[in-house]
Amino acid sequence: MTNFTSTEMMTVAAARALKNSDVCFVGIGAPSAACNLARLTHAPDITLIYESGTIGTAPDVLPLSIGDGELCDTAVTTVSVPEMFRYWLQGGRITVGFLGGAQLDKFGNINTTVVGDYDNPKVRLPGGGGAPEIAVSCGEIFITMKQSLRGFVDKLDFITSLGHGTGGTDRADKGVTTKGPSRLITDLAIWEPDPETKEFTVTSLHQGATREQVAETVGWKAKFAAELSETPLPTAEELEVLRDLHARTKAAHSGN
Amino acid sequence: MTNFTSTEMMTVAAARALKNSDVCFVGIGAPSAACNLARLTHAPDITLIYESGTIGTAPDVLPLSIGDGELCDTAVTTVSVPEMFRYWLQGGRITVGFLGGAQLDKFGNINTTVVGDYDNPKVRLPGGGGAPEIAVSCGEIFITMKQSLRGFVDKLDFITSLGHGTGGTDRADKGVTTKGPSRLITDLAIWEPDPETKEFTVTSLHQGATREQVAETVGWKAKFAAELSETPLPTAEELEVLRDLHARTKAAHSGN
Amino acid sequence: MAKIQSLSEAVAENIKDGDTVAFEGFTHLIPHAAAHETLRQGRKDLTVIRMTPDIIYDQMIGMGAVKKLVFSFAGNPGVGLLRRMRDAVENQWPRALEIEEHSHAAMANAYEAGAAGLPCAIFRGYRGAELVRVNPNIKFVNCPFTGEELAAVPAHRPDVAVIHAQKATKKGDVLIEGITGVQKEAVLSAKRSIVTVEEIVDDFDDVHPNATVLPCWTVTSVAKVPGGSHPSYTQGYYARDNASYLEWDKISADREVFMEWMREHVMNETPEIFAKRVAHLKVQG
Amino acid sequence: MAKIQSLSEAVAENIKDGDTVAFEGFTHLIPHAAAHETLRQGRKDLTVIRMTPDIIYDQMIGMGAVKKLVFSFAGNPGVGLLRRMRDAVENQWPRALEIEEHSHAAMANAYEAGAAGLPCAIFRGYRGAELVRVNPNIKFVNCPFTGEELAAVPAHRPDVAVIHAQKATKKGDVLIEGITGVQKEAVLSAKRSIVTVEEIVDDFDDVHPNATVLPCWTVTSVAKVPGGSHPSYTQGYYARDNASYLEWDKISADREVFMEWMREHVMNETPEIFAKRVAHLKVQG
Repeated sequence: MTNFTSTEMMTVAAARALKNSDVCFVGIGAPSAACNLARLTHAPDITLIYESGTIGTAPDVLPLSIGDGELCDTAVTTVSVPEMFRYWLQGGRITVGFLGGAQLDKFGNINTTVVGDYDNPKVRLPGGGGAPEIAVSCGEIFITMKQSLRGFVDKLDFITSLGHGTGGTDRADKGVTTKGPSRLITDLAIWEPDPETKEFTVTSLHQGATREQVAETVGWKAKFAAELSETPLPTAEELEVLRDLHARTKAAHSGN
Repeated sequence: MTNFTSTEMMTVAAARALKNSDVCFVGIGAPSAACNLARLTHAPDITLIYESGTIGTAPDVLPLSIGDGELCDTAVTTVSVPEMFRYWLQGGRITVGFLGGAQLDKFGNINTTVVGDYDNPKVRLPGGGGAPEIAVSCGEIFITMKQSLRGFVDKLDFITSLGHGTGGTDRADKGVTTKGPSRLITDLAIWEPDPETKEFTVTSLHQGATREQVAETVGWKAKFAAELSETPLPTAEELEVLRDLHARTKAAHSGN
Repeated sequence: MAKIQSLSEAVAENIKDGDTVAFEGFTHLIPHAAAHETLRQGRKDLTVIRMTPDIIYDQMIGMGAVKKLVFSFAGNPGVGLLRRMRDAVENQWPRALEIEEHSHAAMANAYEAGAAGLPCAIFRGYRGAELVRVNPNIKFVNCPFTGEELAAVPAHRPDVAVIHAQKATKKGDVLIEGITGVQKEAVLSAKRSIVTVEEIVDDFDDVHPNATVLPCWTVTSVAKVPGGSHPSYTQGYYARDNASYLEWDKISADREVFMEWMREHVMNETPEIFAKRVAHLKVQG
Repeated sequence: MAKIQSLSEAVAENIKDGDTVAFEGFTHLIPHAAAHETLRQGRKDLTVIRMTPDIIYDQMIGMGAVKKLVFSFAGNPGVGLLRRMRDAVENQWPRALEIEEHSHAAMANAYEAGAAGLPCAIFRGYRGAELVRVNPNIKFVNCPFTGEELAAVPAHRPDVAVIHAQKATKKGDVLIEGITGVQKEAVLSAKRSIVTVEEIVDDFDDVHPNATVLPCWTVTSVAKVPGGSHPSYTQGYYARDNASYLEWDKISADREVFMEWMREHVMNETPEIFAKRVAHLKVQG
């Protein structure tokens, strides 16, 4: 087994959670790498959708933005942005949406809007973009984020997008019928919501990660499943495909 | 001056009412002939829109249906039908809409739904199609119909589309801000709404038509303007272009 | 993922008695072959939705397959009234027909809302129009910002949408070109869908990036039926058979003539006949 | 009917101090040249609308031209935050900036409603999202059929929409291909519009019938500015200049560096420079 980074482990674990029949709403960064890794390995027919309007894309390199030309060149079709949000996202056609953000709480609620007070922010973040409706319209949500006390907080400064709300049945009580965050994939572990409380619970540790590390890098008291798995290591093929993808991407984007 | 039919006079009079800058929502039959005659004579840049989604069409022959292939072949662009009704009609981009129907009243309200009672009709007509919203969304409405006691009635069996309602300010009172029927062009005369009462008033008689003929072929007491014009005769050019258009149309459609 | 199968299989698997079905097409691309197959398979008690019911719904109504019609303009395009539909509405022959009547704008918006996953469509419509009195599925809401009153109708959510298109790929992606009508919205608003196509090709690599394409995973069933929209037309393949529309006015005028014509040209035929019907109408490529 | 004129004339005639302007583009086709011309002409107190404000709004905000920003995602795509916008929001430099913040779905629906002539857009949105608390332009209505609560936002109706596109005809019809974003809706929702294009051609006879075309009578002004979207890209003409996006992160980090860069590359330049900027990024035809 070769060496690998925690980011690679996170990407591989996210990729494995995707099925060949999934229709994914892809964001830039880790989700894009995970979705394309899935497509290039076990899920060749997976449908990747970027919110710029490109449906069924198969880029040879990872896009730098959600509207890169290659996404359109390789798409089955490219639709307008109003149509994307109306017919495709709101229409309930997306099985998996990816989210991440500056702050995450234990119920999978996310903040990408401000650090501090909304009207007098310490840091003005980019804002929600597609997230508020991705969070409620996709069949389920995968969250990929690296663990840190700054990012994994007890209380969000601002709720940009809904996860499981205050937990329990709160999400359903708000009239939301989709599953919400069903998986949190970090650089250390895989978390899944407790069936009752909906609080994220560690179900699998990545190689080398300890309970202590996991607990020390979140701003709440981390819960662990009774039976804790060890995340299967990245295979040689997964690593090779992922690294080739990143190498092609780097070559293409520095080529200009 | 050559001879001409009353239908030709009606078509020519309707064509003349159109300006080069108009954007017309065209129906099949007389309106289609009038709009294309205008385009082939004094209004070469007029924009013709058919509700099938074809924008800026310039058919060489008159279409048999509002969705003939030639409308698409010669259009600036062809959009979906939801877009047609949302962005183009409701969006307020149409300056002139044409309507006609089985029954018309003196305020320009039209019935194309049923003769008799709605639930037990004597004659089930095709229904409104685009008319209910054409009637209120276009800048103004031109109505072309041949006069007859059966068609020009004192009271409609059913109000498919709004004209000036019960007259006066009724149309505006219903929250409609467009002008409504501004011209009724028949085989005998041109009628325009009275500025106050909005009742159609004869403003111009076609050659050979008498006040008596006009009055006898409508089911209400016809009003005439104080100063009654005589509709200018079709010019030789207008008749030639119109007849060529009909000849080309006949040849094309019997060609199969 | 779309199944590529025979029209007979597609109809058998997807259309059930009592279903709500939208056979859509706006003058162009009307799915005649699929409607005929549905009649041959004896489907009944259907609720049929269409903006512009024309010959195929006249045929389905005349054969007694339809319980309810949801529509906005029922005519034989360029010719006149629908005589079988009139007979059903005016004389309950061969059975009574429920109708739910809208305007085109309402129907187009209802498909759009269905495709968009909304429960209703909101638009500026029906002002001063009497359909409001006879159709309880027309309501009004107020804009929460301006107070303006806007019309609302329920979204269309048919069990099955049936359309005809130019091409599909071997995977089942579908391409619609020219006058596209409400067909994309009909398929996206429906639980299941059947698409008949003129031909099946390897890929759409040469197609415009913004062309109207339904990805294979949005379509249930694809069946190759060349000529399948006759006497309607398919842009790029064959022209409209105007004579057939004129002829329909005569055929549909009489119950006996109608029944005999249906037996001969529909009930005892197969989808293969459609290719022959368009042979003389082919468009020069 | 569209006027074909210079960019300088187009901006002078159409954009006034205090106007609400939407410079749209979704990664692709961002109208950089038109934004720079607007700054050169000294427009101020603008309300600017855009789903994805990026470098051009960072520049306009940093130069003090913007009073209010209506947006859903403010970032340097693929790079990071917008530093001039942050400076305005966090430190009121060079002036305070009002913000009206939405989600992408709300913004897209608001443009769609504006194009459709509606006062508001209705969609399934904002559930459990805190923007509802801070943005009074988010309200809720109930579906009159199901009772479901749906979000509502006012339609966008900008004074001016500004976009970049591939081509116009001599009459002023405009063709947009590839990732078309919300540009068609922005133009149709606006009172006036400016479109910069790569080239002006005789006609669109070879264009797909369902391509995204804005007829000349829906556009106020067309100006030919080759390279006018740099460092964004124009599909079929030139690629995205990724290095410029990375460079912006450094330029915008410091007020002095920013001001000096703007003087040299924007205020003292002309639209002709854009053709040179894309020379090394040309796509092989």
